[in-house]
Amino acid sequence: MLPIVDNWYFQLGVLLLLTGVIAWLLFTANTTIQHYWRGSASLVDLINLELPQTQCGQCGHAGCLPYARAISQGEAINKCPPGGITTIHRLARLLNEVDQTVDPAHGRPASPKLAFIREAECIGCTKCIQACPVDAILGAPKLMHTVIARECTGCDLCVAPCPVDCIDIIDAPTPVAYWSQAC
Amino acid sequence: MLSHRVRRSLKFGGITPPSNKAATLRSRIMPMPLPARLLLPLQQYREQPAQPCVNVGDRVLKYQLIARGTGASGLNLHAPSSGTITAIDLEVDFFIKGRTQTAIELQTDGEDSALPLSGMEEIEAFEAEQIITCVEEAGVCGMGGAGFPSATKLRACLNQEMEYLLINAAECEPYISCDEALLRERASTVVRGAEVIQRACQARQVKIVIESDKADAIAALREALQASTITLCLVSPRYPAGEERQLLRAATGIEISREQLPTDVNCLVFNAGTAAAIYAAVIEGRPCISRIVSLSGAPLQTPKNFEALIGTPISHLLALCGIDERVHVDTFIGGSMMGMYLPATSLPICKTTNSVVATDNVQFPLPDNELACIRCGYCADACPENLLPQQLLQFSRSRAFEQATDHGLDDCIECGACAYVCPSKIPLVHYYRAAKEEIAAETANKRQGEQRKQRFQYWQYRRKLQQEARQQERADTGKTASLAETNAEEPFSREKARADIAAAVARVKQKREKKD
Amino acid sequence: MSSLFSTIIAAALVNNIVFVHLLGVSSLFAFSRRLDAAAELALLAAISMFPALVICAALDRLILDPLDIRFLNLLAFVFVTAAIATILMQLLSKHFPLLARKHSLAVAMLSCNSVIIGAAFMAVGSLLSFPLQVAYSLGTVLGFVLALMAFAAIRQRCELAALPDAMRGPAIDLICAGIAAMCFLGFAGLV
Amino acid sequence: MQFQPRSTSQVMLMVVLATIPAIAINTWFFGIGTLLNIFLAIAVGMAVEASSLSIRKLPVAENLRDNSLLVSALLLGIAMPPGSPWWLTTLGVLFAIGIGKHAFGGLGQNIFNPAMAGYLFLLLAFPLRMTAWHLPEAAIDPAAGISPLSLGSLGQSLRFLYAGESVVDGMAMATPLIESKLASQSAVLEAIDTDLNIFARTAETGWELTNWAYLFGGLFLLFIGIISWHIPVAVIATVLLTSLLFYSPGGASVVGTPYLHLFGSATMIGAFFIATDPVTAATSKPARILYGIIIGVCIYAIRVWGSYLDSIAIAVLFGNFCAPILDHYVRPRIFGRGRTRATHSASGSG
Repeated sequence: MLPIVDNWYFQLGVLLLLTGVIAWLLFTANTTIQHYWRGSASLVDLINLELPQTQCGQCGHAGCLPYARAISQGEAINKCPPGGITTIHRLARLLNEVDQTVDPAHGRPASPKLAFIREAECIGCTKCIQACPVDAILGAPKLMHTVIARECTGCDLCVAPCPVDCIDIIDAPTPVAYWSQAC
Repeated sequence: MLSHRVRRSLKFGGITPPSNKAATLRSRIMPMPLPARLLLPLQQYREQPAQPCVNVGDRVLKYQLIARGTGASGLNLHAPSSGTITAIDLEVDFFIKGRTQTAIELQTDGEDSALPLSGMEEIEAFEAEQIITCVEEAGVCGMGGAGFPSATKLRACLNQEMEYLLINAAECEPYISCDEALLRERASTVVRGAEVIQRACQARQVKIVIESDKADAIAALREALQASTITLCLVSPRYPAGEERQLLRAATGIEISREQLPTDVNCLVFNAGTAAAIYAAVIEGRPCISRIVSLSGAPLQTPKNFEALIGTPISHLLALCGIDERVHVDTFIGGSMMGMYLPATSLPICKTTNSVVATDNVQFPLPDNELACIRCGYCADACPENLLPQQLLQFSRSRAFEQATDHGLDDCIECGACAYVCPSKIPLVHYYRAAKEEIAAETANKRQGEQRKQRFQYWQYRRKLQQEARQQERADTGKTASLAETNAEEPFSREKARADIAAAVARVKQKREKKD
Repeated sequence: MSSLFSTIIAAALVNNIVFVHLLGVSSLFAFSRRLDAAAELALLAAISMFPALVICAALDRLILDPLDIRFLNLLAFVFVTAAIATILMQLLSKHFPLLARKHSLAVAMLSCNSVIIGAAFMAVGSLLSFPLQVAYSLGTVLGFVLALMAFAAIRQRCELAALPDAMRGPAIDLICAGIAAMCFLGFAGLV
Repeated sequence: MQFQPRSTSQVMLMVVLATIPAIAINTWFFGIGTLLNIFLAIAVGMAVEASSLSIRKLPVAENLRDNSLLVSALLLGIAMPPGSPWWLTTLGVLFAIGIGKHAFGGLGQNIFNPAMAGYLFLLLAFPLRMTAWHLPEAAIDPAAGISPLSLGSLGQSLRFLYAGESVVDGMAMATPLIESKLASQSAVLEAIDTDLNIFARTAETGWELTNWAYLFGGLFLLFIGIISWHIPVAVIATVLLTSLLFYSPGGASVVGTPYLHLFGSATMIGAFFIATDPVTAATSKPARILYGIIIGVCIYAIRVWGSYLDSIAIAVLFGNFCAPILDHYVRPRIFGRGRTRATHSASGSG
């Protein structure tokens, strides 16, 4: 080996260079250090952002925010059937957990649903309006009600309160996917 | 003055596919015999469709307004010829199956009787606002393919100090030659059009950007530009030189990102065809009822450029070129790189249709089976956006959308250069489009989730208010209600509710019976 | 092993703690699922490992050796590493709750994992002078960071590849690790 | 550089074609051994590939036609020492194609260069065999009157192939670089070296010419646009620079001259044919340059200071090991990003 390699300054230079490269690598990986510097409330927010906000309660919590809070305390991430695999995947990415399937104890993931009121049978009792957590049902006492399809989450919380069973849960229409077809 | 430096058209990548324009350019721009039927889609741009202002059975004259644009960037539609309206709400499967559009149908009478036209001869006497109104009335939109309403574009830069106005004549895609033909034969209209736009937007410099291999068009332009302040800017012929942002960089050196518009850096880019249409609209007062369309492809005996009326069925034009149906397989509009296959040739020419290509089995053989990606990186060398298509492909195919977005999938302009050079014959752009579609759906879902969250929070807030109000009320009246009643979150009992309702229904029935 | 530079190379590549000494293979497989997470963990590991190793070496040199109680070194090293990991975890959950939630298991595991204890033993047992022991520790950490991040990137690529179903998951990870280990063996004798 | 759309199988075929002159020169100097190895490797490789494909229920003929196997097997065949027994090559190909390629999902999916993985596997498992270059007498002793390409030499090569070490006529001989290293390390070997001096001259010329042929083959690939310049230039420049940096004419001869490093061993084939394997290399241009530098440094370091003699395989595999992470962190600047407002008069009032 050459004497230059044994030179202290040479070694120091190479070391600095090496440390610089490693630091740069780590830093690009963690450019979002700032993103982590947050109070515990925002951890809940970050989790809540990934939940589908159907407020259906299938996870056993009263809405998505309480479930997010529970996840931040260490609860399993696979209790959200409406979100399905997509939500679990995103949560797993966020929290560095293993990708998993939906816990069947909390229901099965299904295609997006929509509540539909058979308007001829509706008696205008407003019970479903009170039950709807996202205000997606329109109507007034003793007048026919209807579901605002764009706002409905398909959570089926309105089905049980209906005294005349005039609410159906139907499949939400899927948007036309043109490019996603196999070529 | 005559010697021009040829600028490098692309900073990164690009390809030089065979241009396939010579056959079409052999003949001059031809007028077109009137078709018996014109089909005018109301939605020429992505915005809201125009509102028809004629009724079925009305007789309309050429140049007459038949649908008025709505919304901020609406586009007026004029009758391209005289005749009778036979339908105003025809549903047409337009380019993409399942996405229908409404169209007006016009039965031509062959007389072609027109409304009188009045244009402004001296543009110096007019204000920018007047010119823009004129353009808006004429329903001019971008003729290059995107079809953005020109008046909206001009109006957006009214209060801005514009540096550059670029006229895009760099028709880089194979098979498209309408702008080249236009410049070759009517260079002065493009130049006058550019002057009109300059008058409207007050740009300091005007450049006509053209690929250096279009010799005839450049010669014609030089002649037309002799007494003008407008300069000519030659760029090397390379695909996709005509893309707006690439063109902007080649002509001015300014790079903008995918999210930005040229107006953000005080530049304005218009297509040569648009400039000619604006000239016609302002100087001659003629609304946008026709455009130049190049027809090409091996099945055509005499490929040529037509001055085609908007709404002409494509099959009419194909027949005029002597199409050989025995070898004709498919038809697409646009160039061979970014074009779109047509579901049927009965579809009409739109304001954005610059080219129609009939394909055969020789020039457009069925795609080979795609092989595995060997990450050779030829696509990265060809990408004008300097992306890594091989990485994007892997991410798109295995649905790793976060990584795809991270690697700049949104910056992909879908020019198809990567798929062109791919040794494994992978249709990369197809995968990108599929991934983009799914990402868009996911984003929409997330936005919806956000909305739902807000509504839910408001609902919770309202419930809390109600509860508080009720408690307040109770405290005021001093009543001590039973525990079951005060509890607002009383568990819902189906039986009880049913009994209540049954009682109510019985009461109503009784009332009715009493009445009877 | 006379110079700083060659000590670091020796520790990082030739005696790579994961691929040559096969220490901390469990951490490698458990925490390299995703590259971004692995990068964060690598940072955390570097933050906890380097001081732990240096403190262990110092402890050995200043207390254990003079008192001739070297037989207690395992106990002492475990105590030091566990203390450092606990402090790190406390700080994390206070200031970086998301990081803490993501890497709680990893940091806990690192605290008394073979990576850190084994590295401490190797640094102490390498008969180097103290500055060189520090350099050796640095090299070990660099080697671990390199192994973790590169392996995470490889796994990420494997996950996206069109693997045969039988090979997906642990099978291909083991094959990759095996070939990587072969490759590190090739560095033998470099210093 | 013009882009002509070409197919994957053509690309692979071009790579094979570009190695032919070098293989011819190699055969001219060292006899038919390498050629036999190559044919054996390709034949076994075809069988392994076909059976792997059929196990995975993929169309066999269609996938064989992409010629990728040809390149992998060819590289492994070239890397095998001539005169190694048939089972050694077979084992190497089995590892290379079966585990190095098809376990990862076949063409385009593998992380590590299959040929080099197979080679390194053999090198670690059979270190002696893989470093001993058995050459037929004719190649060593041109004075003996039989040319390396004669029938007698062919027969000897075949005997090596069949029986391996049991043939005692062969002479152990490695590349000049390795020789110079061994020579300086061991007095015993030095004695052998002086004994073999006259033959070594021939062999050195052979190696030198082979390397020049690989260089020209690589330049041909560059010229027709099959490979990009980034990796070969980075590898060669790094090897050149490091060997210049550590070269001391007056000092010990351990490290060898820069010329010896570039043309005395497998540097050229490594730089142009092995490191440029696009599947396992880093994929963006800046990442490719870094990748080349990593490989170059490893080549030099292992050659000079490491205990293994042939460093290309290790260096390339280490490069492969680092490639995914390079791909992730080193990306080119996307058009229009990061330089939104160019230094231009137009970026005035907004």
